[in-house]
Amino acid sequence: MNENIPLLSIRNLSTHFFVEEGVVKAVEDVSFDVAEGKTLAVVGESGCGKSVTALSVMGLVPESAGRVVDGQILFRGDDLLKKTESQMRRIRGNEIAMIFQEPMTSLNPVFTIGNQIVEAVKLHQGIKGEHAWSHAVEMLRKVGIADPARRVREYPHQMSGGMRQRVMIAMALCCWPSLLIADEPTTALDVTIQAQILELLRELQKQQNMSVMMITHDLGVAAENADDVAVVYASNIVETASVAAIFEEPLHPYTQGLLRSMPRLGQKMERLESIGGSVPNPLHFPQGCKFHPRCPIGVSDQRCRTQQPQLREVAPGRCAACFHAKGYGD
Amino acid sequence: MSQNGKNLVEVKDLKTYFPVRKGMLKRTVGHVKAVDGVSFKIESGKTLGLVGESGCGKTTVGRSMLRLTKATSGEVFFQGHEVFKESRAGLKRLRRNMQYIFQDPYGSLNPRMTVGSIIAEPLRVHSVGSPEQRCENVNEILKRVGLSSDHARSYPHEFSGGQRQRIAIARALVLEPDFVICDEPVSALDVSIQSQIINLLQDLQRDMRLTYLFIAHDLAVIEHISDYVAVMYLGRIVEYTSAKRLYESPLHPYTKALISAIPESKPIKDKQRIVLDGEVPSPSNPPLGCPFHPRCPVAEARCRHEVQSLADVGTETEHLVACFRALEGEK
Amino acid sequence: MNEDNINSFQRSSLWHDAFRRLRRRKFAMVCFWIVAGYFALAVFVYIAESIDPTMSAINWKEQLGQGMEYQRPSLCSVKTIFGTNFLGQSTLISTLYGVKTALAVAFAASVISIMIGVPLGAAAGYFGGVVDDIVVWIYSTLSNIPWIILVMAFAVVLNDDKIMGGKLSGEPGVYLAIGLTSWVGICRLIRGEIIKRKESEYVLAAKAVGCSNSRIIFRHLLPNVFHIIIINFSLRFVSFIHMEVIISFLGLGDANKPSWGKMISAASSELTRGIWWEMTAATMAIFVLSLALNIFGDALRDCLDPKLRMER
Amino acid sequence: MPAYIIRRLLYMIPIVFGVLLLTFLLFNVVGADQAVYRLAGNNPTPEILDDIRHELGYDKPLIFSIDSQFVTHVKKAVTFNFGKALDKEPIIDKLKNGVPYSLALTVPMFFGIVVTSVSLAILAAFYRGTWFDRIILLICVAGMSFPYLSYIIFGQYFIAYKYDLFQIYFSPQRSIWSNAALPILIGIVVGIGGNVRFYRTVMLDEINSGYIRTAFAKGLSTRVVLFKHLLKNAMIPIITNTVLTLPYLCLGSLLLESFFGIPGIGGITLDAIESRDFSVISTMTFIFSILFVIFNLISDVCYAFADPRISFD
Amino acid sequence: MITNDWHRRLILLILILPTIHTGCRKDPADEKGMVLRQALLSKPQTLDSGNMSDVYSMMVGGDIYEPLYTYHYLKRPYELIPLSADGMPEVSEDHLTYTIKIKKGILFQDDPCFRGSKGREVTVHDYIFAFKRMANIKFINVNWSGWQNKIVGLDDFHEYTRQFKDEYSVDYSKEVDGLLALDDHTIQIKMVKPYPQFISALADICLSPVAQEAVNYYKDEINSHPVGTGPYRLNKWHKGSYLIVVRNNNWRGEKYPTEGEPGDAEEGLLDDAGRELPFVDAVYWTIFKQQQPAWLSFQKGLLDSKSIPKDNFKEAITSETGLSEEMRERNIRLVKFVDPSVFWIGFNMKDKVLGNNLPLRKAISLAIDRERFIDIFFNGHHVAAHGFIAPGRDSYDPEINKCGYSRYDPEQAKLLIKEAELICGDSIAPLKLNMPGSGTFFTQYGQFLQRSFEDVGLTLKVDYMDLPTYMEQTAKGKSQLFASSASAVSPDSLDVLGMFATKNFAPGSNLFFYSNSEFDKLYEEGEVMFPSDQRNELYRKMERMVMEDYPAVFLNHRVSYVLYHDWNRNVKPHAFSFGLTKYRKIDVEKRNKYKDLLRSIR
Repeated sequence: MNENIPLLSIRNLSTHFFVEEGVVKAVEDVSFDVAEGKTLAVVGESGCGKSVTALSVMGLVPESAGRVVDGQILFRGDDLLKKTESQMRRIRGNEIAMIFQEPMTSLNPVFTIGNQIVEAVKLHQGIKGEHAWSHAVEMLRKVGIADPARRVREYPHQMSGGMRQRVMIAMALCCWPSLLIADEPTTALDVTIQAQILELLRELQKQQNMSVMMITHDLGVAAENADDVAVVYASNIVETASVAAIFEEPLHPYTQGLLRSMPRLGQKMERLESIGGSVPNPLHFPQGCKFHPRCPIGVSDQRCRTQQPQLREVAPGRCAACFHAKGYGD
Repeated sequence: MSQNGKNLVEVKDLKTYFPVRKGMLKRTVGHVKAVDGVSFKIESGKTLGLVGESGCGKTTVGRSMLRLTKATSGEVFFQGHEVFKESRAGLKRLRRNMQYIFQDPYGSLNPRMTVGSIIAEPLRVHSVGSPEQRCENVNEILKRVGLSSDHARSYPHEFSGGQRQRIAIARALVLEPDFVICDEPVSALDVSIQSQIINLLQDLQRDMRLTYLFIAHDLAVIEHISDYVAVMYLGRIVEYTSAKRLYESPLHPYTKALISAIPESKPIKDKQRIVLDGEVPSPSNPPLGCPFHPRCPVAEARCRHEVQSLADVGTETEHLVACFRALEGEK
Repeated sequence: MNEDNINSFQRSSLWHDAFRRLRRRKFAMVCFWIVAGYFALAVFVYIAESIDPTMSAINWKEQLGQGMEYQRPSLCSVKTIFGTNFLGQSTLISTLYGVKTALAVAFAASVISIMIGVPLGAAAGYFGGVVDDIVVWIYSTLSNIPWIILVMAFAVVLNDDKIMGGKLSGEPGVYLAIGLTSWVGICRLIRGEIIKRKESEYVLAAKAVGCSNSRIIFRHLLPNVFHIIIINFSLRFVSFIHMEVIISFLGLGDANKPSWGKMISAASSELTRGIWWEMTAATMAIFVLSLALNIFGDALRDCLDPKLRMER
Repeated sequence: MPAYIIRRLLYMIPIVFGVLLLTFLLFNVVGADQAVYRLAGNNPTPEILDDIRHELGYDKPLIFSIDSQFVTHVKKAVTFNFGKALDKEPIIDKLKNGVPYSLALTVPMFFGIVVTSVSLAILAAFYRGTWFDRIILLICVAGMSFPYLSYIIFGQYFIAYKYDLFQIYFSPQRSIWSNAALPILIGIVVGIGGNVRFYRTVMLDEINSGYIRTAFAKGLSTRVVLFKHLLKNAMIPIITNTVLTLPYLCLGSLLLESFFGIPGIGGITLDAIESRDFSVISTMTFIFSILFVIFNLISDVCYAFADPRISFD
Repeated sequence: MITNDWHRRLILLILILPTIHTGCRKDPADEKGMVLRQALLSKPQTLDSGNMSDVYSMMVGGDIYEPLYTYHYLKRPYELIPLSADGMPEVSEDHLTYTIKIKKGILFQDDPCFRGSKGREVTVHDYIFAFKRMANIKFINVNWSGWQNKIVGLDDFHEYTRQFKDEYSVDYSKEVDGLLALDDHTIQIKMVKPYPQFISALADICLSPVAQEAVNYYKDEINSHPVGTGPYRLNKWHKGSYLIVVRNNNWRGEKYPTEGEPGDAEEGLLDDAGRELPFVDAVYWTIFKQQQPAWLSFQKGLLDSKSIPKDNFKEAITSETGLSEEMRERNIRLVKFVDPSVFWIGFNMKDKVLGNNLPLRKAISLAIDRERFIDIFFNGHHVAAHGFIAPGRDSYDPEINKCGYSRYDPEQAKLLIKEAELICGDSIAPLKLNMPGSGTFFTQYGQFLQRSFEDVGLTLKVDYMDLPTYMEQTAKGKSQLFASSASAVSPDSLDVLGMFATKNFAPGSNLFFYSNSEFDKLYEEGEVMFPSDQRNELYRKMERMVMEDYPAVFLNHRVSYVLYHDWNRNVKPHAFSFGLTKYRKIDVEKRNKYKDLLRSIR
């Protein structure tokens, strides 16, 4: 494997949804890389298009409503968008696995968890019968489920939320994927459970040497788990950088605002800083820089109001999409 | 707890159980002890933060206090009135001064009513003022929460989550109450909006001399807004102290774990964190002894069958904890 | 701005949204106008009949004996556009009268079933306990009896002069029978919806504000299930029309009023002789109306509440 | 499980009681005297009428007595000894004779409706948004809108008489299947419209759910996802809906049996309604409601097989 | 998502599914053996001879049971002949004692209720049992009302049965004085008073011999297990659907009549004279609840004959020529016969408006155009009624039209209404008519009447109700006007005259509550008179007497029609008699060719 080629490379991806009221540009001109063995955190607020990006990679954008209109998704150099359905099926769950936010609804309630894991094992690994089941038990043990031989015969509703997310992880990892897409894996969980799951993910990533694309809205989660961070605002990537850099010196005003508005433990202040206004409706994005109405600089800058800044490398290893970012030029 | 007479609200040994029915005749075979003996006081003008994981009973405490959920036993005093013993009319009177802000800004606003009539509803129910006056009140409170009076004609679904929460706050405050229970008012909001609402709540508290019971699962938010914090676990308060002290020197192992579990907002490698094993037990079948003992990293033999009630560790600031080891360690 | 102003804005904008979406569906709007046309016809027949039962141009009785033979459909005169039956009565006019009968019965029955079902369902759902038990008992009892038998039984009983002094025979009997037996569906639906919503935060918010139970039911809960009632009404309407046809076919309806069921009953054996137009006219009248209602009702459902599943 | 069934059976008691009370009020109180006139023959004297009233127990108190008419009514139902019809045949015999024919008509109809409509619904849900889906939907809505009676009358006239494809009327020489083919077909055609529409909605609800996404994310093929993951989850609404199909079957058996001369209990019921034989109507109502209750019970038990989340506690 | 071929297979399956059934068709018309296929338009209520009263039961029961007497199949006017009796009865001077011999060697059909399942010989005790059973109070019997106070001691027996628990515990050994078995084959019946209609009453199926063994064996199920002596026995009966009767091998045998009415020979009705009966081996009776399938089946040749119900009169018959072209093409034959009956609009004489207002009643009669009514509804084939004794009855009065107000004269009706209003003191309130049905015929009939009433300035409200409700209301005297009809069961007219006797007030047959003491006196007289010109005169006098008072408007007498396929031989309808199947014959070959005929027409 060529070291220079990232495992997953997304180039100018655009995914649109066509609804009665118009076109929802859920993902617009998004590019980023996920390096081999590394974790990329895609951070953004709800509705900014981070989950749709993940679904686009998997080829699971609901056909009836939306489709990828432009761009490339290069996985080990091959464009996933050009693959046939059956080729994609061989990749899904095998090379690229995914876990979802709601472990409650993401597991099929009417099959035992064993059944659901074995299904994927049989499909991709060609392991049959008893072996597949023992593999499933092994996976469950690996994700820290006590008494897996018994649990494998249970149904999802017999488990707690944390357990279910562990099962989801076991299911995703049972075929040794090289890329794991984790779509808000801990949002629905309590902090103590979240800590457990994140710990588990870190451990397994190390063990299996896989890449992780972690989608989250929680900067804290990103800070603790990611190597690189991509910040998404209103369907666009506004900033990418290594995790250390982004927390050290955020370049985009949105990232800055986000970091500053978070109440921090042990640092009580009189007042929180906040970003004014609210997230724009994806049907009616503002002209120019989409952040400009909420931006302390952009709101009065003519260029921000009319022109959309492109994501551009501003320093080695980091990009930003803001005219006023340090090193953006112009 | 401080014994001065400024306590606006006092909760004594509140218990709220939900029956579990099973079997042929749907007999009650047990109880989900959602709230199992909770006591606290809130001084006038202060904020008590109530923090805990989902299912620990913090919301039930809030709802029981307002009699939105029927409590099994206990007493709640509000401005000297015993809430649970009030008549229907008395309760209605009390409710003028006790308001509730709900978690879900999408679910708590009636989608079929205009914002104006949603906010005017409390005024109308309590027959405050003439229609014109009410209208003025509505406009005024709208401005106060950062909306314009034009918004009164719109419907909730035209607003974003943050704006809706502002409407909900306006509804709670239009009667100018003394006490507001904020039930996770920001947890359903986007990160960039949360701080707006928190700031708003703080401003209003200052301007209108409000007393808050602030319920949340996010310790950082709680720390920011509260004067005192009570940590709940499985229907009980396990630790109670001032916000400052709680973060500086948490005593209960659960509190420690909770604080440690919060992701840092800075990438710190190799942070030593306490990761708790297992999950919160079911409140219908809580473990014997200290409810936290199955997950407690420092549990001893006695924790398995004895329970330490909430006791003051005897420091300068009031600091109560329900743990043998913590108490002994401090003394 | 005063409170009246606020009140005047209480027509939900959800409705406006729904109607805007509805208006965009051309096919549904065509269906809406068809249904509206039927209603207009029914009203026209009603007015024409009540102004002057003898002189009105479409008096049904007046037809009798003007011709004594079948007349095939022809364009010679308005009366024979759809042909005539063997007494020379115009099929067109019988069909028009059938519109009135069917719509009157279906409408009255719908109103009755809603008047019974909605309050009972709301009370059962909201108060729970004994009230709920009793309401559930009543409707499970009713729903465990096949509606066709129940409707017939009610029609028979209401026609019986011992009970109602003969006052409810005929048309009131039919719509009472349908209404009294079919409130179960809407009651169950409303009960479920109320149970679902009574724990919702906006109801809790109303409680926290100090609203009384009746205020919560009428001001906060019912407006939120109103669209369900409307959807249910539109879908139920079709089945009531079909029920009316079957009831009058079986001779349990009001024999004094012409109806589609009676037309079908009269025309069924005439098919053998190639007298197809009476049967076809009645069938098509029912078909077009129910098709339009079905499509319109579906569109209404999609627009008002896309998530609502059909309740039959 | 047995405890659950017993509890459900106990739960039946108030409903059955309600049915009995209702049928009693509807039929015994109102309709009794007509029966007397029917039995008295052509030119009865008032004494004969009184004799008959006495013999039939219509002179007893209505409800509030140990041997009141209501008690007799309940006793009859509980012992399954329903007494005699106006034609003096024991009603239980009528039932025994009719049930096989009714079953021969309704059971294939039932399965026909369920199988056809579920398959069509899956197809429509799979092709959602395409012309195929729209045509299926349109046909279903059109099919629902066509009056039941016209289906029967046109069907009998064109299919059986004109084109000679099926039998016009029941004939004892032929097998019941040959006799019942056309009515079954009509019943299915009438029944599938609403069902397809309903199942399609159910399928669409499920097709957008999380576990379907998970299944696709695992790399499963569409067929496995639809027929394994989707169908088993859709079973619950399907089971619920089959209970709702029952009244349609009941109506179907009434009209179809009457038009095609199939000697089932539907035809008997319609006969009884026409001749105002209230004891038969009330028995049939009772039997039908017992069937409904049992069917509900069966469907509840089926839920448990379809959905492991449902426990019998 | 990729397409697979599984769904194509599914579509194919769905398309194939409905065609599976069509493969197995077999036409019963192809079968061998002579099978007659008849239609019944309603289900027979019972096949228990003792409780039979409806036409449909008797149509089937007539083939299974044999009463003592019956009518000659071909001869007109109707003539009573012995059936199971051996000759006509010996009647005593005072007309009170009848001695009847029965044929020897009549056997019941084989049935499990008999010892060895072999039908035993019929004795007079079986006839006596039939009488006693009818009188049994516990066996609620529709025919009892007609036999009250007729036979010596039978009413006592009726009272005697009151003490028993149920029908089957009644001890039949108690003797009835009026029913004496002189020996096993001779019975002596004593009447309370002369009963001229007795012999024709003995032709009623309800007095066929009944085997007590059968009653005790089948108990409640006797309805569906008829044990008779007739030419056929029940093979299978599915209630509400079909009946099959097959040849009874125990039947004593009989021959086809050798003489008939003039013209019968030309019609081919005497072709089989003297041949051994019965011809057909089995009869399939199919019960049709809806008209359409019955017609379709007849047209298709699946039924051999079919009567035309009043609802669908126009279907087969065009106005003047009789049979329609289409029917003739198919070799369908029509036979019409006078069926002594009368349709009327009755007045409730107890009603305040109508009761003492003769001009109003007359005016209503004048307001109705009978000819037009018959034209519209019966294509002019019925006969307008001027009185109530129908043509075809002994005492029919051809001159009755001269008396009364049966012509159509709206002008005079209006004058009479003015007169009526004087009596009333006010304008006439809207009148209410009870109609015994809500089918197409009834509604159109009702509309016709409404129209006629309107023309003379009266308002009529028609209440269409089901027959049982109608009967109850009328019997309780609750109706104001009511539409009704009566058919004869014998040529004697006493039954229709009885409708006006005070002692027959409803719930008896006098639904009009008509009361006239003079008429009552004559009726008492007539009741005991035997057929004679003198009696006919008396009857006619009574009829005119009633017509003076107008308790009813008589509209028309029915002429009945039967359609039959030309392969169905020996079809001659009969107004009173049942059990005619044994005379019928089928040309099986011709029937089998009908399909080809249909094809050629198409």
